[in-house]
Amino acid sequence: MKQRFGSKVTEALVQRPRRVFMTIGSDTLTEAMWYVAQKGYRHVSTMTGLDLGQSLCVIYHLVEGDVVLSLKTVVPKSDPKLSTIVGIIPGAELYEREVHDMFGVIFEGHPDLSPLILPEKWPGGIYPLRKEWKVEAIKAELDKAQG
Amino acid sequence: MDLLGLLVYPGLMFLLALAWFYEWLDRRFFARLQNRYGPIYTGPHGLLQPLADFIKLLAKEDIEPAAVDKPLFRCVPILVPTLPLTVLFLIPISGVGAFVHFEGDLIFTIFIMSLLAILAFLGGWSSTNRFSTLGGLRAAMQTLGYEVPLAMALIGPGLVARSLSITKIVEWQASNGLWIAVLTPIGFGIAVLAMLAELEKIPFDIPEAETEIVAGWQTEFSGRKLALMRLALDLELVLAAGLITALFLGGPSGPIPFIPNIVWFLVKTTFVVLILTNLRALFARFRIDQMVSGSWKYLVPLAVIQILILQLLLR
Amino acid sequence: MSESIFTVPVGPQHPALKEPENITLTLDGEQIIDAKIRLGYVHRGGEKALENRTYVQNLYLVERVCGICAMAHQLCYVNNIEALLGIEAPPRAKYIRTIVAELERIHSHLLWVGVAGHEIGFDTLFMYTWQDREIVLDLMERITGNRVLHATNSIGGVRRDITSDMIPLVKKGLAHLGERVKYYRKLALAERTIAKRAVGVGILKTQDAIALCAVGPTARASNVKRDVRKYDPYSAYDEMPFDIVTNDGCDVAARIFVRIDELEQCARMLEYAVDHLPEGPIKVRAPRSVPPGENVSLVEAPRGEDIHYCKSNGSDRPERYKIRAPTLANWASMRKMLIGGSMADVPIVLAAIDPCMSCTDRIALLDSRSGESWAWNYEQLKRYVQKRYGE
Amino acid sequence: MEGELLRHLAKKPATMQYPFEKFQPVTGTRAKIEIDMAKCIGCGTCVFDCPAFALEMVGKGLTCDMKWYPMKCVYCGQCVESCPRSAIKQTDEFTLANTRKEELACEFKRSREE
Repeated sequence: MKQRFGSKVTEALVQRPRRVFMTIGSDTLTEAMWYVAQKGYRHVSTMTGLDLGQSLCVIYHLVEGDVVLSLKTVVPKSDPKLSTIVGIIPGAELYEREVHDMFGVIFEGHPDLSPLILPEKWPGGIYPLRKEWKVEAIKAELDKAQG
Repeated sequence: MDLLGLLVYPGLMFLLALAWFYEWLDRRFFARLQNRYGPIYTGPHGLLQPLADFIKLLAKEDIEPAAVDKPLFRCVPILVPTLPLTVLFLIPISGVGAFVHFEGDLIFTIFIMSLLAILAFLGGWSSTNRFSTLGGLRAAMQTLGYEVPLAMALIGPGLVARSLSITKIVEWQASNGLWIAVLTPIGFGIAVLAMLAELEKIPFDIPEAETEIVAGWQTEFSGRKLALMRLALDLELVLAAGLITALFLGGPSGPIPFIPNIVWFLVKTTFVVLILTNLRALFARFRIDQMVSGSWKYLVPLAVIQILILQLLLR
Repeated sequence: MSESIFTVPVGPQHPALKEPENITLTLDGEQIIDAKIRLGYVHRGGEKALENRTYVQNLYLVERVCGICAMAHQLCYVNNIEALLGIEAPPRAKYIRTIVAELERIHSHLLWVGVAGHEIGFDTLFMYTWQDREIVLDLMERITGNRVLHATNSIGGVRRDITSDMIPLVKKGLAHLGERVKYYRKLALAERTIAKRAVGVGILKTQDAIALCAVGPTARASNVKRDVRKYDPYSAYDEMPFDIVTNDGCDVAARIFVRIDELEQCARMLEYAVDHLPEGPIKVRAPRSVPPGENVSLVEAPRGEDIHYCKSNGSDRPERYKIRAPTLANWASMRKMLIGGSMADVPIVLAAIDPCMSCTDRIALLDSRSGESWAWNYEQLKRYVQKRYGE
Repeated sequence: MEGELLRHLAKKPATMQYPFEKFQPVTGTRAKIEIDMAKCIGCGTCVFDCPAFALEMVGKGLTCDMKWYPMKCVYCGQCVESCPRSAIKQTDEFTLANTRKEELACEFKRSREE
C-alpha cells in the first residue's frame, strides 16, 4: 500500500485485518506524513513512545476509514530529535507534549513544549517511561530534589 | 414603641427566627422538588439546621487573606445583614401598621436594596481575589438589569394607594378588601423575578455562580464573616417575601376575621417563599449578558406598560 | 484596553471541574482570548505500573483508568491481549460484553446530562438524571456484581453469565429509561433557559473537529461521522442494529442532542442483544504468557475513541502498554471551543466534551504513589498538617 | 417541567436514610471474601494474581495461614476465580468499615488437629 515510498520504508507489516505497522526513517518523517495525510490519514489517534534500549521509537497511530496505520520512527536516545507534525495535523499537539514529557523526545518546531503532565518542579533529565528509570530510582531522585 | 417589641416580637429575635425558618423551608422544599430529603437531622424535621449552620460557622476559623482591603473587607459582612434588618422594621408584620412608618418609606426600601447590591460589589472588590472581583462586577452589572424594573414594579402599588408608605398601601388594601396583585398582575410577576435576582438565586445567581466563579463575591469570606453573610441572605429572603406580601398580597390582613394578623403574614410570606423556591428549581442559570439584555428587552417595557395601564385604570 | 486583560486560573481545584486539571484563561472582561492547558494533577504513572504487573493483574488496573468508562478500557485491553494471543472469545461472551458496554454508555451519558445541567445551574435536572441512572447501576450490579468497575471481562471471555432471570429486569429497566429519555429530549427542546445557554456556545466547526482529531460525541456533534463501533467493530457490534448519530449544530446543544439520541440507540442495541443472546460457553482458557508482538486496539468508549497499544515480550508482563483515553484527544478541540467565548460558558463548554481528567492522566493504583507526586508526598503533607494544627 | 416538579414533589425521596434503614444488597454483589482453609492447598495463586496485593500468605504450602486486607482489596473477585480448589468465596457482606486499622485485617487460620 505504501511501498511507493521506496527504501525509506524499512519495514511494513499488515499484522491482521485493518492493522498496518510501518517503519520509516526519522529524516523522512515530515515527507511521509504529508504523503499519508494527503491519502486521507488526517486523524492522529495517539502517539506512543517506546524504549528500545539504545534508541527511542515513536509510533504515530493514524486512522482513516477502517484502517489503523501505525507509523514508527526510530531516533537514537543520545539525540532524540524529531520534526513536529503539528503543521500537518494540528491535533497532534498534546500528544507530542506528552511524549516529550515521558520520553524526552524533542519535537523541533513545536509551538509550546512546556510540560503537560509532569509538574513544574520536576527535576530535569528524568523521563519516567524510559526503561532505565525504575520506579524506586525516580522516587529517590524526587526526594533528593525536594530535600 | 417599646424595647420588648424592638428586640423580641415583632423585632429582632422574631425576624432572625423567621429568617432561619425560611431558609429551612427553602432548602426543604427545594430538596423535595428534586426528590431529596433536605435537612432532617437537627431538631424536629431538621428545623434547627440553619441555626446549627450559623453557630458552626461562628466557631470556625476566620481567615483574612493578606491582600484584602481590610477595613472594607470587615465592614461588608457587618453591613450586609444590618441593612435588610433595618428595612424589615418598615414592613407590617404583626399588624396592619409597621413598627416604623413614614411617608416615602417605600423609596427608602428600594434605596436600601440597591445599597445591598453595591455592598456585594464592594465585598468582591475588597477581596482582591479574581473570582471575587468577577463576582462583584457581575453583581453590579446585574443591578443594572433588575433595579429599574423592580423599582417600577414596586411603585405600581404606590400609585394605586396614592401613597409611598408601605403601611398606607397595606391599609388601602385592607380597607378596600382588594389585593393589588389582582390590579397589577404583570407588576407582581416582575417583582417576583426581580426579587430572585436581588436574592441572587437561580436563574439569577450569576454573581455567585458556583460552577463558574466559585462563590463569586463571597469567595474569600469565612468563619464569622460568612455566617453573617448567610444570615443576611436569609434576612433578605424574609424582606423580599414580606415586601411582596405587603405591596401585592394585602399584607398581614385577610378576609376572615378573628385570625391574628401574624398568621396571615406567615401564610402569605410562606406562599411567596415557595414560589421563589419553585422558580429556583425550574430554571437553568442565565448568562450575565443574557440577563441584562433580557431584562431591558422584556421586563422594563412590561413594567412601563403596567404603569401606563394603572394610570388609565385609575383615571 | 490592556489593563482590562487578566488571567483566571480554572483549576487545579474549581467547582466546575470534577477532577483536577488546570486551564489558564486570559480574559478581556468576560471574553476569553486565550486558554492554556495543563494536565497531570492526578497522574500516577499508570503506564509504568502496567509494565510491572502481570496480564491478569492488569485486567483490573486498566479498569481503574476511569471509573465511568471502566468497561471500555477493560474491553480494549482484553481485545488487545486476545489478538496477541490469537484467541477469540465465544459468541455469548461477546454479546455479554456488548450488553455491559452499552449499559455503561447509558450510565455515562445520563451522568453527563446531569453534570451539564449542573454546570449551567440547573440542579434539578442533575438530580433527576442521576436518579434515573440508578436503574442502570442496579442492573449492572445484578449482572456483573458491582455498580461501577464491573470486572466483567477475563482474557478469553467474560466472568459472569447473564442468567435468564436477569433478562426481564433489563427489559423493565430499559422500558422505563426509554420513557425518561423521551422526556429529556422534550425538555432539552422546550426549556428556554437550556437553549439560551447551549445554542451557539462552544462552536467546533467540522473541519476543525477533523484537524484537531476530535473523537466521540464531540466529533459527532460537529458532523463527523466517526464511530469505532462501525468502522472497526469489536465484540458483537458487527451484528448490532444501530446508526451513528450525528448533528450539524457544532455547538453545546448539538452535543446534548447527540448524547440523548445515542441513549436511544443504546436501548435499541440492548434490546436486540438481550433477545438474541446466543447459547454457549462464556469463556475460553487463555495462557498466562503472551507471545512477543505488538497490537493496537480501539474501542468506542462513551466519551469517544479509546486506543490501547500493547507490545509484549513473551513473558507474563507487557513490555509497554500505552493507553490514550478519549478525553485527551478532545482537549485540543476544547481550546478551540473556549477561545472567543464568555467566562460564564467555560463550565458548560468544558463539560460538553465530557472530560475525565483521571482518564487523561491515566490514574492508577500505584504502590509507589509518591513516584509521580506533585510538590509534596503524603508523609510531608502529614507532617505539615501536624505542625500546622499542633497534633 | 413544572408538572414534572410537582410530580416529584408527591413522590417519596429517592434516597434512603442509610444507617437508620437497612440496605439489602443485590444478590451477586462482590464484597467480603471468605477463605475455606480446609480446602486451601497453599499454592499462592490468589496472592500472585491479586491486583491490589490484598492477600498474604503466612507460612508456606499446606500449613500456611491466609491474611486478607480489606483496605487494600478492590473486590474484583479474581482470587475466587484463580483458586484451583474453589476455597475462596465472595459474600455480599459489605459493611466492612472500621475505625481501627488493626481490626481491618482478616485472618483465616487453618485448624490444626495434630
